[in-house]
Amino acid sequence: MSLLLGFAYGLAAVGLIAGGAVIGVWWERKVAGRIQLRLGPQQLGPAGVFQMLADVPKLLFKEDIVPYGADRPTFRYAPMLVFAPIAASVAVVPFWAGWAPLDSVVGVAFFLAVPSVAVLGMLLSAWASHNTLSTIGGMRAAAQMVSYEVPRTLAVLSVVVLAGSLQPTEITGAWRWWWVPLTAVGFLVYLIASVAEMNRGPFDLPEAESELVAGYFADYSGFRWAIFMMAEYGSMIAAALFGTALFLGGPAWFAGVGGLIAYVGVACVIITAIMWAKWTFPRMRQDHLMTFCWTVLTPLALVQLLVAGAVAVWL
Amino acid sequence: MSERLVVNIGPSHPSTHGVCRIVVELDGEIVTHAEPIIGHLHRGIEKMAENRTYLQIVPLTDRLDYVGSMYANWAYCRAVERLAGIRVPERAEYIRVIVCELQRIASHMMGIGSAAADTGAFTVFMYAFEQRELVVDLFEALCGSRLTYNYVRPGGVSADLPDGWVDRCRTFIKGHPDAMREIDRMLFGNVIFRARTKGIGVLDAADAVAWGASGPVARGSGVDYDLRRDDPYSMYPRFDFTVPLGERGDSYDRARVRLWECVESCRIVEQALDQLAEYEPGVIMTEGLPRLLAPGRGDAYDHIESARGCLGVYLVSDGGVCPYRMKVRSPAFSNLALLPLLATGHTLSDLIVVLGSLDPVFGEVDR
Amino acid sequence: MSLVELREHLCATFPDLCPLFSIEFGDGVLQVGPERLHEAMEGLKTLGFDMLGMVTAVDFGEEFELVYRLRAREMGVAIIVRARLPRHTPRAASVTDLWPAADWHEREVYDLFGIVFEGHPDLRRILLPDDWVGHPLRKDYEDPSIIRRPDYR
Amino acid sequence: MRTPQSVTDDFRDGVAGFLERTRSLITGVMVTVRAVRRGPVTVRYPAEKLTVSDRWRGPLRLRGALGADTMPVLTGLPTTHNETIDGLYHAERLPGCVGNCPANVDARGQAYLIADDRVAEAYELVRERNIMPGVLGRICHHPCESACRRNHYDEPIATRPLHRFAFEEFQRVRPEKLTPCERTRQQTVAVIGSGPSGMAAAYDLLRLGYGVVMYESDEHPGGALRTGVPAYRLPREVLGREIEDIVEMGLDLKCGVEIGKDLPLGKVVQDHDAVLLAVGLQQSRILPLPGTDSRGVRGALEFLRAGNRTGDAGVRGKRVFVVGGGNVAVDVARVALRVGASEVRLACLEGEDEMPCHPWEIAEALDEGVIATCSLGPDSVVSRDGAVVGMRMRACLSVFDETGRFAPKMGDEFTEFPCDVVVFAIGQAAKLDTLVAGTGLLVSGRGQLQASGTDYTTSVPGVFACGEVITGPGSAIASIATGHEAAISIDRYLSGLAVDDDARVRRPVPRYPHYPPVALEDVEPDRRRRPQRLEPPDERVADFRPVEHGFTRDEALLEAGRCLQCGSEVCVGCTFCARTCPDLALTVVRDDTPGSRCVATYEMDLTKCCFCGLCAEQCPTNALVHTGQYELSFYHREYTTFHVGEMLRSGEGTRATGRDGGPADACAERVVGEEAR
Repeated sequence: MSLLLGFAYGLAAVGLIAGGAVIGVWWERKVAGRIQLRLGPQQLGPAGVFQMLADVPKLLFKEDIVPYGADRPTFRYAPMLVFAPIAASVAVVPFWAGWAPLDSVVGVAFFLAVPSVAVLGMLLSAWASHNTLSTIGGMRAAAQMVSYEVPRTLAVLSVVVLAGSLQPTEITGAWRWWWVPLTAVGFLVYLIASVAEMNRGPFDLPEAESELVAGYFADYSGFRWAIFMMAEYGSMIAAALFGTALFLGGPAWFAGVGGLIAYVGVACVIITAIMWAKWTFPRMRQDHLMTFCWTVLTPLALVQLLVAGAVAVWL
Repeated sequence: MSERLVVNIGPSHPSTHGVCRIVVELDGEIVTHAEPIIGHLHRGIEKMAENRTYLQIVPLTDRLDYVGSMYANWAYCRAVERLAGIRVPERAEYIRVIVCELQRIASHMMGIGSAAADTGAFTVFMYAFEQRELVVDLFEALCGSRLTYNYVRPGGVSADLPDGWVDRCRTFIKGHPDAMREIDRMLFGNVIFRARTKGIGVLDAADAVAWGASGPVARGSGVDYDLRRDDPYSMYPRFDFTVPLGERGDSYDRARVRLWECVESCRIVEQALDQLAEYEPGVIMTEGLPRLLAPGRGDAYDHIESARGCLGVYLVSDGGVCPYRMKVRSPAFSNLALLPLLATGHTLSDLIVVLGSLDPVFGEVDR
Repeated sequence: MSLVELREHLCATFPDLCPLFSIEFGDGVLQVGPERLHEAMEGLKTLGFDMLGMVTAVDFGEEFELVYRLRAREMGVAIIVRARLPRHTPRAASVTDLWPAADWHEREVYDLFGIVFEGHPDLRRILLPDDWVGHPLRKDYEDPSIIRRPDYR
Repeated sequence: MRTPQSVTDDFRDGVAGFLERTRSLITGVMVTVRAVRRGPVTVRYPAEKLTVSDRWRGPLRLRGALGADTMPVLTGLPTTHNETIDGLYHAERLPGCVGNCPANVDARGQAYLIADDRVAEAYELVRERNIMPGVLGRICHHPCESACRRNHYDEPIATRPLHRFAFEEFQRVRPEKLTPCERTRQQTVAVIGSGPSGMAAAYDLLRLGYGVVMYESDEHPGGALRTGVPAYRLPREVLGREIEDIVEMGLDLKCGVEIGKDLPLGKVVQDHDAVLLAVGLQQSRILPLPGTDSRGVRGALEFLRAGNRTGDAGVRGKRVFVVGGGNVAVDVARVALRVGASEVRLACLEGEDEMPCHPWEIAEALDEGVIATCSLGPDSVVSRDGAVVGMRMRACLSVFDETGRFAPKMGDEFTEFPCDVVVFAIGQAAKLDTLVAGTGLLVSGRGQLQASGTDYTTSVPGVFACGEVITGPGSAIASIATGHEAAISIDRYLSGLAVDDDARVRRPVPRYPHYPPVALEDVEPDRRRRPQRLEPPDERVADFRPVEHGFTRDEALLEAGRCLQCGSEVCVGCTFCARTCPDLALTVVRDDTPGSRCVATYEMDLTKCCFCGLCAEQCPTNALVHTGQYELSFYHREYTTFHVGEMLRSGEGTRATGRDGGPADACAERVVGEEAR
């Protein structure tokens, strides 16, 4: 029974991420378009909403190219390894007050640890592509994702300390409004580190279009390429939802459907902000990125943790 | 000693500004050697010119620097005029100055925009392109073409300014400096962009001169040299303008020199439009030019300050209707030769930034 | 500085280059033999010609003519240096040691004309692929893909 | 916004720097927010479309092609002709030959009709304006040819010899008698003088339906054409034939009636509703120099009249000295040779390259043995015993002053030329005193008739004047032009309209560029103008035989086929676009078979086209134009080559998808169309 339920949850998560990616891509194109004095998609449907519906079949039917010299099995299945952990991480998001698809007592640890497996998929796909640019992109991705795990974890820890639990439903249950000013820095660090984790601009070095063409997935086409895109958008959705739940209390505001709508709405605003940053700032350089991580974000997260810890002890 | 990785950037790559192949030797992310392999866009324009009449070469010169076609048109026409002893009406000279300064804006917008896109600031690229579009719209109204203008001709220009063009042009040059300020704040003031470009690819003034660099590349290094002022041609002695200079010769200075040159170009266009009003419309071509020019035997070299630097054309005539030899001294070619010097020791990401700050156009490099 | 002053300056510094100097089409022209090319260029560099604008060549049948254009920023003058090379031995001394700018320009002349620059550090084809046969800007270069303009007026 | 001295710019150190760095990020967001609030600048595609400038260099099309479209012919009543010309001029479609001709003769239409082997139609077309094509085809100074667009490419069309050819062909096929013009108006007009201007006015008035009576003082009509123009240029039978034609059309010609002597002008004015004075200039001017009263000093007109009428001017075996450098002087010199002068010398003020006569005239004269001495001004006639023995000339340094006015500057060198006869060919004057006696016509102190140079009215209502009596010495075609204008004035006068009001359209006088000489040595021979065959100089001086031979039929058809049909907006397949194309993207072939002339091939290979626009820029007919189409899409690569039918598409809209033009072959289309009929 629980197996069946798990299967249903899995399907729902994939559906959520796929649907979210479709809407996210459309929305990103609209946002980027407006920032750049353009209209974005406009031909299909009102404001071009059906553009992505046309793009999905296009991606499905595109030729699945495996480059000459690539390690075929690895090349083929590496995208799954990127996508699956990110899809899995959605399981612990507390959508409803007191309810998450997988209401684990170590949910926070699950959320922070499981997506990190994706870095293996990126490295594998980069290596399997038999392409120097991809390899460099994969190496960058590994270095970046491993490094940014640290500030991200530290930032989340401040909330964990305050709530005294690793279970996301419990954290949202324990949430109080004054956590927001108290953990503001932590939330910022969490957001920045999450953006770096999901390889989005201005931290999109692994796929740096102007340097590495598309980095680790430069040689992918068709639907395998789309899986990478879905992984990116999935990770953005998961990070926004999870961050909103932990730092802003998400589903704890209102009970019932209203709570869910408000929660998802705020997450969408955060997603938009992430997109906005991508289209506003230039890309950083690898060494600057690392310096930023270790000399700015990590100390900030540590300070946040200390403050949160002090408050927790004082309480 | 770590293993060296040889990476092949290009010939088809988003950031090579055309079709250039750069063979980069990497130590980790550090470039230990970079060699541009050019010639992918070599169309043999110099050879083709030997088989075309003097007028038919003008469309060919459009294809040299396809971001700044007016310059190649003008440099070529100046060489032809010097060879054939043609005096150009002053109105035509003014129009040439105006279109070429507008072209400088259009070309620098491409340069700044692609330098921004190279660092990932794609939005600035679009802002710059909006300005370029405005210039290109002006050119379209003027000569009916948006990229390859074929406008400056031996003896003058092909068409007079259409009705209302001067007003449109004034509107543009009035709004352009504000747009430049916006780009300056958004891109050149940005902390990430400064970190990406400052101290990257430093070219000192002595090297710039020795390597024959010209244009914004040399001026970014503080080489105070601008043909418009130092070897004045056409109507430039009649205008008041300053030549912006950089101090450090890094990628930032090279890119920002372009931005201020655009502001200066606006000033020149404004003065030129004022002075143009005194000339009778319609006198845009030297009278009595034969349909097929056939200058006497001899050779002539003339150059202008294009958006990329000193663009010269050397023509040799044997008295026929086709030139015996045409050589284009392209600034981008000389500037690109600096890439190995500038990029070595920086990271791969910086190589792209350095290449972007040199702003080569491969139609002109490869000819 | 005017060209006449340049001539005086040149004659005062290098009397043996003086008779080779002339003024054509508003340009100073120095016509030297290939054997004295490097020496003359060195002299011009000490005179203040600090920028090498271009190096090119013209195929005049029996001879190639190398054309250099130098510019002295301080003096505000330019000079064209020409050297005629026999077609059967198209060799000249490289000036890359004086102006690094000559590097690519000389490679281009080598590529398109087959003129060998002695002393060039890296004389390879630059615009054409390494396995190209022939030097296209020579007047006797034949290629079936070249479409000649019909000889009409 | 001032440009800084140095563009290098840094953040400050310390906390201030940190704030600046942070602020720079916020600034970036502010800029993007502002951009979003400003709104997009792009177009919403299906609703809003791009507008391209009217100079847009898009894919080209032809407005028309020979064989598929008819060529415009400038025909109509004399009263509407000026409007036609003016309309074309303002539409920038007036061909140079028509615009530069004082009478706006449709040389373009003539060339089209002759090349199409419709020579009689061509003759009738030309006759409408140039009332005597046979005459003008021999003597005209052809301003049409100097404005011919073909000068730009090689050599002008031989329009004048084509007039002559048209006349000769017409004589072969003509009806016995021309149909007289229908008399629709009761009024009658008297024309005094049967020279070209009077004839032109009479011809126009006849066509407008008036009754016209022409008085000529001489026994034979023709005016200066008969008395002044030598027969080696204009055979008398041609002149007679042309005048006879006009008489057949209804002209009442009364020769041998000298108005003022045989019939007073006042009587003529009474008898007719309007009178036109087209009396021309009858007297030669003779400079008041010492010795001009000697025997042997003659006026050019008297000399020519004598020589032309009798073939003997009394100079057989004598040395003739002609003073003057104009066309009349050259005529005098050449007539003098033909009537037996032993030596003919011509002297003029101007230098060799600025002689006022037409260059071809002096060239022929020099071939025949005339000696030309230039830059000499007359000083005095040397006479002994009342007879001329020589002419003393003074060196002339310059003829015109800086402002271009006639102000000869004489030097101090004198030369004396021995001669027996001195002919002054320095100008003519009108002889009006007997004519105007007893009428209200005003004559100025210098003997000139007071008349308007634009309306051709005189001081007496109903009396008009035209021709050289108004304009001074000029060309035949210019006189004809004044005749046409005077006819319009008379028509307006007799119709009760104001002679000059806003409704009257004036002939525009465009200025044409001076075409620089074209290097002809490499031009293909079949592209060049057919040469005129001349009688050998040493034979032709012996008598008054015509110098020129004129064209054969084949030559004439080929020569007419050279015409570019400027401004017709119909492609004639001249191939100059193909020659100008740098990319050899155009292939143009014309079928020149008379009767089915067409552009047989017009192929534009868009895969080669670089849209430089040079072809359309130089298209002489303006047939080749850019379309505003900016989207090009084809289902097959082969469709990127446009054939004639495709080139003739409308050019509307933004797309050129697939094939939306007519059949590929314009010739075929026409043939099919005719069969269907």
